[in-house]
Amino acid sequence: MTFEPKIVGFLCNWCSYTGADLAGTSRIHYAANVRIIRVMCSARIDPTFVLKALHDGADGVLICGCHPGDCHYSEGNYKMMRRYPLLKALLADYGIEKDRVRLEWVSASEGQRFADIVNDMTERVRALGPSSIKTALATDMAER
Amino acid sequence: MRIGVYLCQAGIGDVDAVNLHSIASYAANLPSVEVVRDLGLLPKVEPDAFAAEIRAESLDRLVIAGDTPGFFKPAFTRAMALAGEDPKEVRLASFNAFGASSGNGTARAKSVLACAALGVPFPLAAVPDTTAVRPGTLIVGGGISGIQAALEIADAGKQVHLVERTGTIGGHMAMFDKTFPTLDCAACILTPKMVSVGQHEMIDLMTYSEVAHISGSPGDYTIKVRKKARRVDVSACVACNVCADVCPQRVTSEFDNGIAERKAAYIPFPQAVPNAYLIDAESCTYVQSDGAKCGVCAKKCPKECIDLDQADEIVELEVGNIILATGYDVYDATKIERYNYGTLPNVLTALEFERLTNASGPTGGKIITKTKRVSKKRGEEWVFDVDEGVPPKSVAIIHCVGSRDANHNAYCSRVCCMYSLKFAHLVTEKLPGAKCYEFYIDMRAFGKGYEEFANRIKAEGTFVIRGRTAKVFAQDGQMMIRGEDIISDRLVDFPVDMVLLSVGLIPAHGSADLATMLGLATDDDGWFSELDYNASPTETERGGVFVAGACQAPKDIPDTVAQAAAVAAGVLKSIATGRGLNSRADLALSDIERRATSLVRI
Amino acid sequence: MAIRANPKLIEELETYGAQDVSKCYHCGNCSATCPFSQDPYILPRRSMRSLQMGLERKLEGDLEPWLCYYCGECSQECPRDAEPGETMMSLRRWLTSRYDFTGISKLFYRSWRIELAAILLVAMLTGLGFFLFGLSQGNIHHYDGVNAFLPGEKIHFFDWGLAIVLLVLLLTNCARMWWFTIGRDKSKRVPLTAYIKSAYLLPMHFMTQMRYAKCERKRPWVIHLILMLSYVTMLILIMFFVKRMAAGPAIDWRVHAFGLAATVGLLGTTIFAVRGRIKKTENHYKHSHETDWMFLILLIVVAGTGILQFILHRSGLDMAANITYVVHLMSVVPMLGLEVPFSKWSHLAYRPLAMYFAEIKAEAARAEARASQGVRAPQAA
Amino acid sequence: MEDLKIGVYVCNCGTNIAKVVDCDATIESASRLPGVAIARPYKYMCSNPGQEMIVADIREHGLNRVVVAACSPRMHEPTFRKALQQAGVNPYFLEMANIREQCSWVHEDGAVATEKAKALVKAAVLRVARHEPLERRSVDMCPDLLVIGGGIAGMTAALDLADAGSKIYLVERADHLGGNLARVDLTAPYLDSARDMLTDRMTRVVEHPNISLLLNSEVERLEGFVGNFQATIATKARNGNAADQVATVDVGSVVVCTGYKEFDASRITHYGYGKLPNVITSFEFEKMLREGGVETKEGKAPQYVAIIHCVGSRNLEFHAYCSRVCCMTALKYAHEVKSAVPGAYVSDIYIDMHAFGKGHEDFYRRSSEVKTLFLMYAKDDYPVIRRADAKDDCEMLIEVNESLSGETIEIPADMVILMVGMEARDDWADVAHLVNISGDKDGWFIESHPKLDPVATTTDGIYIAGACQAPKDIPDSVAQARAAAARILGRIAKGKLEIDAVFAEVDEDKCSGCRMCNELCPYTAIEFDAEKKRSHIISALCKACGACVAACPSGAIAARHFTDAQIFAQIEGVLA
Repeated sequence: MTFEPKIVGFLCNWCSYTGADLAGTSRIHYAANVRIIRVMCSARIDPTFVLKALHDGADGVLICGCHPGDCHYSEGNYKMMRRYPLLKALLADYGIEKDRVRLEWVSASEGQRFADIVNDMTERVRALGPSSIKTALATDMAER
Repeated sequence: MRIGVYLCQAGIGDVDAVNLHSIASYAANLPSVEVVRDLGLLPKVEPDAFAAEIRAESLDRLVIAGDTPGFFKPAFTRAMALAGEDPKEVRLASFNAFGASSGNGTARAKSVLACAALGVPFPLAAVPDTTAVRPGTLIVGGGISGIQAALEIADAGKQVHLVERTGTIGGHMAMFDKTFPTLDCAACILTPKMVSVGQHEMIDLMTYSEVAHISGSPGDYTIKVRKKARRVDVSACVACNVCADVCPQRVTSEFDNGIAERKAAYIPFPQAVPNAYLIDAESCTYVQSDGAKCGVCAKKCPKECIDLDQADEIVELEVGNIILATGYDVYDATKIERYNYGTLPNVLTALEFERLTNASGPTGGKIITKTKRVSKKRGEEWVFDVDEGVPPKSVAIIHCVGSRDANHNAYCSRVCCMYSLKFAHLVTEKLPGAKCYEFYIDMRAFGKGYEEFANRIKAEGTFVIRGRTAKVFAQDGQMMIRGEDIISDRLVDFPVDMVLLSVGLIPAHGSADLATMLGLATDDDGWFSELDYNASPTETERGGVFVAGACQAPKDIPDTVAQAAAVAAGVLKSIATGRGLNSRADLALSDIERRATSLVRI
Repeated sequence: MAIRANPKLIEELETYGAQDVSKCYHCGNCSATCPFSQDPYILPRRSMRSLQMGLERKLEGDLEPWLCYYCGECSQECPRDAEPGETMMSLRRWLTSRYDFTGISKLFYRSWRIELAAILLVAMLTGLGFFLFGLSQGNIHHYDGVNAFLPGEKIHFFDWGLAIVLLVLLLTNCARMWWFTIGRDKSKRVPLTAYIKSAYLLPMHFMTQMRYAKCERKRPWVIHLILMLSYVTMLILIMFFVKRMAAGPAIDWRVHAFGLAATVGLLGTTIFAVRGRIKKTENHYKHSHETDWMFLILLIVVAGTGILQFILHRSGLDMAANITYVVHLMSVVPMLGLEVPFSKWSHLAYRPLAMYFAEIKAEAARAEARASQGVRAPQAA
Repeated sequence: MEDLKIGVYVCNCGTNIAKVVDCDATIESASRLPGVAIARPYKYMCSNPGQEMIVADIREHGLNRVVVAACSPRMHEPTFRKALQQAGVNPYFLEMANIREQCSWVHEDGAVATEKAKALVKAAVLRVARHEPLERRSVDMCPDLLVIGGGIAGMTAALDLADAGSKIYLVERADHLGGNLARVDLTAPYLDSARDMLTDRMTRVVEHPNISLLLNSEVERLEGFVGNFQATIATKARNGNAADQVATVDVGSVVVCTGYKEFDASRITHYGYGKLPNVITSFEFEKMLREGGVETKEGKAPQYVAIIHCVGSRNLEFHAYCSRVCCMTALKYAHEVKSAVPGAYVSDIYIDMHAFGKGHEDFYRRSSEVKTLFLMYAKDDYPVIRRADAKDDCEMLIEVNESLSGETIEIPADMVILMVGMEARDDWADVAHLVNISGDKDGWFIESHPKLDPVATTTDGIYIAGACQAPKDIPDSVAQARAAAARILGRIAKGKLEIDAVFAEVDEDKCSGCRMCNELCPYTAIEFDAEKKRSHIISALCKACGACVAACPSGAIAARHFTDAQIFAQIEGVLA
């Protein structure tokens, strides 16, 4: 049986979540591996959410927000955009493969794009195999 | 005071609406009027000669009266200065500006002239009495202007009846992919508003409905709305698509502007509000066969909410104010033969391209050319086929299609330059390597951030050619375009794979009927006439009737939204005080004369 | 070097018929619609532009107005009703007046009264002259032969005299045209070989008017060709075969067949044009300058009296034929003497010349480009 | 706290969900989750019987939390919240699991989809357990209004609200009303009298009992927040000796209508403005028109008049933007010159003719018909004006690289009118600071959304109208002013200002006073209390984006309804 990764998706309410809904109303099929959590704005996504998800057994984390310039709150997505490299650097220090966390812009009319991103990400994470973070973190905790 | 009245006509508007002879004799009887002269059409007014006349008659106020007397004012002002009189004492009696070009034009023109002779601004004198206003508001048209106006009023806690002709609100904006100049996605900013309208407890949303009859008076209008048989129960439908799945009838989709098909049982687009299907009686087999055939959707509907035998229904509403937000249609490009729209498959209109490039459109936003498909049943046709269609290597965009043209519409449609630039951006962005040409006359990038946007598009590599294309034609199976590149001083004649026609805007079909129902004036092109071009751009001569958005004249989204919100001010003000203005159209000459006389002190 | 604009020129051109040129907002539609528009001669917009700005010297040197046959498609498609076709027509009138060193042409175009007066004066003088000459020299009851009211040889002598005057006038005007369009521009030298190489174009365009056939609608070309051929036929007949034409009573069909055909051609096309101008059937008939009417009326009178005197003569009504003949000459002389060098008919010479010059200039430019390798790279496409 | 009693409802949506997702298995799995008291399927949860079922269950079984697994919350969250409210439960004790748009409609494999649905339901159950009761609150809304600027926009906004009964403080720096429009003779494109238009408005303003007109005045300070501002207004004394008057007024909203100033033409040296006597600006020409003195400095009637467009606009050196009104004004001048000086020749030197509004193109055509000579130049390729020689019949010569002919052309001119563009006022930054809004790189005030909200700003209760937002003509300024009025009217109509229950809060005990969040908030909703050294969120201004919450290094800010605990629970749930 092939490995089915578990991916947590954090989607902003105004563009990306609506775009994911559009994929549904347009009946665009995609991999079932991403489970979506809605936040009001991508700026709300605390790096700890990502760490928490990886800690709790996620094999990947997908973050989606409005395209630059489209933010419902003017520039929340820029804030996410600036946090993202820091987050990636942090994850790299933990030895987490870069493909496991991904930031994408999805608008409310991009149902197909959302589906494509999910499929692509699922494939990439599947190729990486199960995340060893959960066990690593558990060992780490135990040692402390 | 000695006043001279000079009738000067510029020949603008409905010049026969007023009886100049009658106006002249009226003017002669006004107090202090010493001289009345009819100078005719487009008179040559020599300031020096006139200064002599002013001196000879010792006039100290001049009134220029006519359709658009401002054209002659500088000459008279100069004459006054030369004659040593106060140049400020040149008053305009502008018939067109104050609604004397329609209805009882002569009486109105006289009142305008009386005000000018007294030195009182007409709008200050011509204020109708107030009348009690009902709290409800009717909004005709569910595009962005209707939505905006509805939300402004409903958010204030006032009842709104929003009547929309099609099966969903959203209007043209819902069809767009991106909006200029910020390129934000139309759906992202529009759909939340649509959902708000659908869920608002103060908005009575009536889609698939039309205004059938209007009676009553300002503040107290009775509206008959024909709710067309949707044949699907909106409150029960869960938009599951079963009816469309089983429906055997395919027709072209209005929402996709004909570049894709829909079923007879359909939803205009997935995010429609209300999110419910409808049965198009025109193409439904069951309805067309009087119930003899088909009816399969009703049988299969899991919610049993389809009633194919449903009939139209008339609903009566009582409202205090009416907002017209009927928007626009686009110019029929087939009327311009030289572009071969309708003959050459890859000549597309702007709205067709909007759907083509839209991520939720028939091709998922892929810009491709049409493919020929031959079938026994339908013969030869050109369709967008996502699998077989190839992206165009070159795209030409032609501005001013049907606009700024004496042979079609003489006016500028205001939005086409900017949306054409947006198209160029989408083409260069989605098809790197594809060449994109803009053929324009004047690049009208006038709004906030527009000029910067135009600069950006040019920097992105779009060839911007000053000169409107003269012809699109086929030569040896290849589409060709011919135009003059004026700045480079040469003729261009080259092959293109796709041509986009930036079609202009025309008043929405049916708006003339509404104007008739309300006794509302329209301009020569059919756009609703506002009360006062500068001072009152959203009111009309009819009390309690407002205009918002593109139905008054072509307008882009920011301007439409601003105007729609502005309309709400008039409505909310009248509801807040319980009193609204009567129709200025009904004001009698004597009323205005009396008020103007009482205001003379200023 | 900056060129000085002259905002007043546009007013001068109004009298030549260009009423609407200021309306043009330069969308380029007309130039791309025009079947004659082709690099390097882009018309009509460029001429419209020069005219709006009053670039007098540039306009004088332009050949573009002569390359236009007024099919009128530009005017039809013009979004501003700026009448580019009529503007080109007016420019041809204006150029005619500029080529003409006598200044007569300018007088005619700017005042139809002067033109009419001139025509009437010449007609009267001609009539008087011939009548007195006829009365003193011959017998009014006699049409042909030595004792005729107006002896053929004498008339013929007069014909040649007129022809020479005409030729001198035309040639000087043509030379001026050359000077304005080619000679004056010292920066561009046209080699003699180019003149020779393209010389065949002159008779070819003159005889076939083949460029006119490029118009989408062919009828105007056919009409124009018939008119022109009839006219030339008539001219040749009169210049070289007038004796046989006048000799009677036997009909020499080798000559008369041509004569009749030409007369029918002249009358037919003229009547067509008159009807067209009244009913405005064609684009180029929509606007009529006074000189257009003057010319048509003269043509009709010439052709009409010509055929009438022939019929009268053949019917043996010699006296009536003689009087008609005088009337005929009274219209022929002003037509040839005034219309050909100073008015509309001068285009008979200018148009083929312009096409010839245009080709020479283009060829010279091409040669220059080849020499300097300075071919402008296409910007787009 | 009472025991959790969660009701889980799984909607079949006919077969829309049930066809793919095994609803019974989902129910079964949900029923084993902690705190779940009841788990039931229904064919259509959104239908009346579906909602009634929830109400009945709450009443019967004492449910205190509800999870509905159905379609997107964007569709029916309000529906089910209403049902909870009806049953007497706080509406925020609801969570929806989107198992239609984001599950059954996008997956084909039933088993996989069912697993996902179970996880989504679990996430919802875990989340809802951590929900808190939230209440929509309201703050008082003062109906009175402060209008800054007495031009056409300011007067329009003031009149609309005054008519509706609000008290208006109309503050104008100058000693008269009318702003820039008072300098204009006629308006384009219908050549109506600007003076009549202003007289009408000014008379109404002056005579309105609800408008307190403060000329020679400036707003010194603005404090408070939407619905509750205190404005300090200083009025200059009429005579030099007396002290300025300072007053403080309470207002609920502020409309900023400070307009524009004209570009300083002397900055473009090519035009010789200030050096050549007969090179004048559009406003100087406007004055000539008002006074009937269209003549050169030498007192002669100009035979040649040239108009140059885009002076200071549409170029790289000064302003990249288009000033929007100058083209039409220039066309107006073409007509006016011909009227004032019959026989004059007018040249109009432009880049692109922006005749876009109602009646504009027709006006442009008429300008052509009166034989205005239009000459086109390219951006940044300025025409150059020089004195003419003695032999010339004109005062000046303008050299233009004319684009429509490709020639370099010299135009005679006796008078040159420079169409100066619009510029933000010099003190725009002070005004922006005063009312806590921002300006763009050109100094135009930034609206809340360029398309859908052109009148509001990022500071709630502060509105902008007219040319201070961007260059604008009269009808557009009037429309925008009225739009601002409408927004304020709508809020006044309700008496109170409703605040969404979802917003962020600072836990003062945890706040370290680092002020990191202060600058982050796009709505300037976060204030710093210098005394307590703590930040504080004005809930009336918060729009709940959560940017500050994620950024707070002390974890002191909580986003109501999107707390860390709730999202952590959701993460646990989806990964089950």
